[in-house]
Amino acid sequence: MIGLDRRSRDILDEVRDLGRRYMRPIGLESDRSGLPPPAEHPFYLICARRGGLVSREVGEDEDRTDTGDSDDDPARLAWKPLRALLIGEESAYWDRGVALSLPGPGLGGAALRTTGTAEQRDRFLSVFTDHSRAHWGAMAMTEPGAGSDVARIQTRAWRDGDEWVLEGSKMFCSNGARADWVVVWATVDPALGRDGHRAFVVERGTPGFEVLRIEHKMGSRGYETASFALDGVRVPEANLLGGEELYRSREGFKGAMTTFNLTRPIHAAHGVGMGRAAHDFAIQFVRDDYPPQGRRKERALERLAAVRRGLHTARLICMHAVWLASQGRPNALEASYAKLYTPPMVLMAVSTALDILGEAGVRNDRMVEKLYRDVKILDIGEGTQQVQRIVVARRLFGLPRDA
Amino acid sequence: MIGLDRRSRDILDEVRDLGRRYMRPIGLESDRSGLPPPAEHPFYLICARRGGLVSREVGEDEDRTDTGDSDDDPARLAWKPLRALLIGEESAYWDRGVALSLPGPGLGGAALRTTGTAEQRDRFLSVFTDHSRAHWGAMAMTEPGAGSDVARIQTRAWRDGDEWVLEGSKMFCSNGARADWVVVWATVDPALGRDGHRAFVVERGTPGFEVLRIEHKMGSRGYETASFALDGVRVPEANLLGGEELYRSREGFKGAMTTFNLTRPIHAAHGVGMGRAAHDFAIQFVRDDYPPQGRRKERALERLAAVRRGLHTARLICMHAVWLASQGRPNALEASYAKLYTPPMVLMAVSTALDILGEAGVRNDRMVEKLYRDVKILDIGEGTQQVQRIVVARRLFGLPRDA
Amino acid sequence: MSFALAPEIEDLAAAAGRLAARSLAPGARRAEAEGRWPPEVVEVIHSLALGALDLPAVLGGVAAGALAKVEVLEALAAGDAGGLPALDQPGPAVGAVLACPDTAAAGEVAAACLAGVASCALVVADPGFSSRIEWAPGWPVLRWAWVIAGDDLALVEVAPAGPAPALAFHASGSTAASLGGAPVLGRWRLPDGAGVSVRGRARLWAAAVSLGVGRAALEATIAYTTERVVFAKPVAHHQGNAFDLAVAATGLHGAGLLLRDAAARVDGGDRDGGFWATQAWLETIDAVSRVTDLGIQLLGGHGFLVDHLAEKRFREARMLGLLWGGRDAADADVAAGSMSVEGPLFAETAQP
Amino acid sequence: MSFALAPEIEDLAAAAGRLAARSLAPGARRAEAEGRWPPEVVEVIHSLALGALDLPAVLGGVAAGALAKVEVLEALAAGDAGGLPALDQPGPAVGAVLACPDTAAAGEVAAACLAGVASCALVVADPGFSSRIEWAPGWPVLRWAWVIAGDDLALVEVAPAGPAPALAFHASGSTAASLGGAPVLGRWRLPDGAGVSVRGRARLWAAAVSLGVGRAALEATIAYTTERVVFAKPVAHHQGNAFDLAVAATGLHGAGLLLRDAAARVDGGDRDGGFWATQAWLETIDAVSRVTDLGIQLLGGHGFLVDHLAEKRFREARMLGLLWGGRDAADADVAAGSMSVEGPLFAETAQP
Repeated sequence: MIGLDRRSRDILDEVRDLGRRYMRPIGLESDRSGLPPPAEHPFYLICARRGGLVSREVGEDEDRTDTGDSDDDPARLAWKPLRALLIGEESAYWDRGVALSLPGPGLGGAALRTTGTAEQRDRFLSVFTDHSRAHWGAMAMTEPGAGSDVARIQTRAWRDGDEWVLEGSKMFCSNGARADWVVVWATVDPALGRDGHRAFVVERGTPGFEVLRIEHKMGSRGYETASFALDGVRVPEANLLGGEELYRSREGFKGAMTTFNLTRPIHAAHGVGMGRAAHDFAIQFVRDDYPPQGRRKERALERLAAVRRGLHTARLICMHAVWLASQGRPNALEASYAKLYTPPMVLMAVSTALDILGEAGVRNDRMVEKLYRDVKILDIGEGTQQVQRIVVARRLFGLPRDA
Repeated sequence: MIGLDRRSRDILDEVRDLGRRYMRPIGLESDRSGLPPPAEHPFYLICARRGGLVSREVGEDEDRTDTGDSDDDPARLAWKPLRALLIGEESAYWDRGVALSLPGPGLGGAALRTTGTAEQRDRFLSVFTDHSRAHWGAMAMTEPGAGSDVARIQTRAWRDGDEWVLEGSKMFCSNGARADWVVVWATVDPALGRDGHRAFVVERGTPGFEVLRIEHKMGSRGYETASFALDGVRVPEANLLGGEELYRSREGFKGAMTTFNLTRPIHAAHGVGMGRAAHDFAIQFVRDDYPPQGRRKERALERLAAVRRGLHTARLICMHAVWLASQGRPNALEASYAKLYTPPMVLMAVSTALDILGEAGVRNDRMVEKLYRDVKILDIGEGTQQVQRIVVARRLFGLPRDA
Repeated sequence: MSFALAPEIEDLAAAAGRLAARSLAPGARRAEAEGRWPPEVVEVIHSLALGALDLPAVLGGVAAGALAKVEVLEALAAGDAGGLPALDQPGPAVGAVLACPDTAAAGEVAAACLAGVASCALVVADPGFSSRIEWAPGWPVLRWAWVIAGDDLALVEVAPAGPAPALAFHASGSTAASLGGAPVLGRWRLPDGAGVSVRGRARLWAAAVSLGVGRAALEATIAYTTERVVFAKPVAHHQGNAFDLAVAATGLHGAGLLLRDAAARVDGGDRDGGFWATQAWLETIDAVSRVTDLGIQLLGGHGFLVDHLAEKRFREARMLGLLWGGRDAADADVAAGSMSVEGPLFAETAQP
Repeated sequence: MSFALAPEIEDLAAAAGRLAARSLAPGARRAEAEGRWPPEVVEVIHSLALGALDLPAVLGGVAAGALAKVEVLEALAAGDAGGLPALDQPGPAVGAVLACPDTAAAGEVAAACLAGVASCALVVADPGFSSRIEWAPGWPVLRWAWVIAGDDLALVEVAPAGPAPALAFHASGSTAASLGGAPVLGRWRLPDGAGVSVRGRARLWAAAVSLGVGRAALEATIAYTTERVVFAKPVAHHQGNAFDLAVAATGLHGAGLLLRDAAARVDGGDRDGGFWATQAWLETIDAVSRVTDLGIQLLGGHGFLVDHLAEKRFREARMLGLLWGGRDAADADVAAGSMSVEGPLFAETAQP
């Protein structure tokens, strides 16, 4: 049976409190203005001072490779990625956009921890020990011409003396404009496919690194989605992620991919949170606005029960995938199950909530309308539904790469 | 607006009468016994005497290439394939299996009319002017090792003097064991793919033509599905369908395929009839067995309304595809729409009817249980759902053949 | 019987299609930002006599019928649906105008609507819900509400209560209004079953606009996915995507036929026209939701950006499923008809 | 927290799996034709104490719990589900046996069931429906019916009224029975909400059997479609088919986790165990229906023949969605719980 320990409950209470007080209102404001909260927003400072959303001990920085923790009781250790998952779900309940905008090293941090050298980890992650103001890291993989097909990235990297030069452009980089540094993926030769990939840490202010724009999105406006150009950007040799050695084998690219085995279920868990928010709003609407008896109410409750079923199933799939990882067991298939099952189900959940609100649902000032615009991106980020189907088929019955 | 002329209404009344008196009871009996009605069944003789199910003028023999009809008023002529469609729907309402078992040249007749020489049409179709007893024709394409992938048939044909020799085996041949003749597809060289295909009319009793068995099926037991072996079967040169000339171009194979532009919507219309049967049974069950008010009834009626919507949409798609053909306009895409939309929708319709019957639905003696077993084959015959998706994608946006 | 449209309807639809491509589509995003279509577009659409198409001459209309209206709306919506709720008046409320026994009152409303000086809203009410207008177009000024509850019709004078920004149709502006305490200009008990006809006309309207949005979405998705290459071939030529597109296209095709059939029934005076219009709405809303969802999905991250129209169509498709009573009222209407409405071609044959 | 099963449950399930593969699967079609499992199979399944697994010692059970029972049923059903309704007694009615306040009566029923000399049926009644047993296993002889309507439980003595051939589970035989005029051995008003627990146990049973059927169907489909070549590659390696299989597998995976979670809740004394068992049933029935449908579809014409087990699994999956009140009763139970049942991990957070 799935239950929570005391510590996890406390953490969730903390997230809930912050969500209610800050994340939800900030998210609604961002939705109205169309702009992410400014990097100087006081809430980010609050988070920075705490060293994360909830505490130093747990948070998005944490994954199972982070064994430097003083807490080495295996039973408690197994909880840590699960807590990250639950924090993700609960934060997204209040506002997923704002949750994604929270200070921290982000996906770039995951790449650094997985494939960076000790020197690089120290150099780029130490900035997050500065609690006097908010800091961000970011990762830039996607390009205007290559979404799911990451092997086709066109940003070029070449050596020039003891520097690397980067030329190209990137899109869909979360928190990319406010980040202290961005892990940028480039290729030394597009003809080599994934074998030609290299990752570099590019620091803000490096000449030629130019933010082109902050995207205007249908929803999920609480975080910054940046496009930028790399116009002859020069980075020192020491910023090649993992050092030259790493790229002799194919582990370079795979390194980045393995981080997805935790990020996919956590991303999916955001959906569970958003679906819960829509569900709760609709339940409250039925309580307040529906006639106390009759067909409409019965029907609404049946449909909400189906939403609840889907959400709890999704949550179990996500938790199971993360639990496997916490046991040191392979979870690539299960992580894709989580990411494949959840987003369409959550879209259905939010859409059902809209049906239950009826005409009232069309309005901006009822939160479900915003959730409907927010939620669709879940099925695209961290590998589209189509990519997940391919992964599942590959793992289950050996779908060839060129099928 | 879709409406019927007087003549069509009369025809449907006739089908309905025969359906109620014969087809439904015979179908139920076949389902119980697991065997198709014997070829000597009196109902077949009734049909033979009438020259078809409803009259000489209309029936399954008819398609738009059949211009030898005395009735050459274009407005009335346009009705003829539509009537065939409606007859198909109404027959299947009473029992699709029995409808498929009705005497006549069947799909083999379509192949003969499309690609046969005048001599062949005369020789093999004239048997159907004998109204003293029932006659069948059949077509055999599918093989144990090649279903949808008809290009891969393995039955070999080679010349030996002025004869052809056939060697191989066939499956899923409707009415194949009782047919006077079967149009058999074979290949002169499997390496040639479709270019190697040849069709032959093989008469019953030809040495080496051996019925292996009548298949045992989950449902649709009212017609015979035969497997047979071709063990050095010799047919005269004159039985090569269309003559040698036909196969110099690729039209040989394509000839058979073009017959599908009418058979697909008619096959789909069978589904509409079966779905209607389930719908009507469930409506009657709600009338008789449900409490007159309350949630269950409301819910059942909502679900039945959705069934009705799907069935009427399917019917319109089928009719539209056939109407296009009656206007001499291309309809390959629309025929596939009909075949793609209808079977899954009809499975849903029958399944919904089962839900409405609840526990009562599990029993053999309530017809919906039989319909549930009958209906699934609709999504496989005349091109599976998967094949239809390919056809639609090819026509709509040029999906390549090897995709 | 025929699936062909009358030539005059084909001509009308073709003209609307040209107008949509030339005048509506290019300015769709600007109109969304400004909350209205520009005056020159409004003028050219008035030249189509949009609002008058499905009104009889006695009410100032041109009596082209429901089918003509559906075809024109669909063609326009394929260019930009954003301003249609505002510009097409009485539009979705046409059924109430036609059903209103007080022809003088109906005539006054129709005249103001056709002149473009005021608008009216249709409110599909439910005994258990408080009556308010959650959203209506912001221009021309909202002056009346037709309230339909079952077979009871009322005409109410309303005052707009400020903007009500919504999921889509920003080019129509927005307003909310309360019906509590508003002056009631008339109340009528319509003949049995007439309520579903009134609601059915709004659903025909929504289905036609939705279908136009869906057709445009399918076309744009096919254009994008046959162009853009991933994993060595166009997105659409990956069989998994091709399958999804094929199913989506099939659904749209079926919805279009059902909608046309329903509109023709309404024009033919079929007493079950409202039932079939409701069925067409349900089928269309589902089909277009799938198409517009897929439209974003196959564009990937780009689908989420306002740079493409995919996200706009996704929002429009959803909003059309919520207005005028939404799915609850529609399901209730078809459920109510499911025992009484006869089969469309011939009476459903009873069990032996 | 952990997703791991207790080792003793793993061992039980593994034993059941071996038995299923060795003794059940090979004879599935013969058992179907003969209307029963052969005596040697019955004997070896009795050695698993199947019926006793989820009964407490006081009723002659071995108190292994609902989760153990679910795992064993799933493993057996993957071999052949056909005889399980007959052989597992009191099986789906276990919730009624446990809830019955008259422990002597419950004990008598349980003893006869465990001894294999008589069987009992669970009837999920609805005030508007006449009470009859449409279908029950044909062996051992049907002697009792537990009738649950809301929170009212009755124990009725019934006499079998002849065979009632059905969609599936032919290896269990069949019987119908009328409840009209049958002697009522007891009537009890159970505590509020206890009715859904009684129904929930039948749904856990059906979901477990269904999941076993679904897993076997997925496995067989993958085996067939990765072997059989069409259009130059294995059926499963056409991306369109691969996508459908991936989605079907995902649904099955989710249903399995939900089912295990629900069973563990029942064992843990969760007062909402019946609600979650019902949710698990709904999720599983849908997931397994999709898998077994696809199982026929991807086999093509072969799927329709009795030569493969695909058609048998398709029928079993559907029948498990109809018994014990079917979807109507299940939806009503979850709807009733949707305002009162708390979130499974933490209370749903209220709106600010």
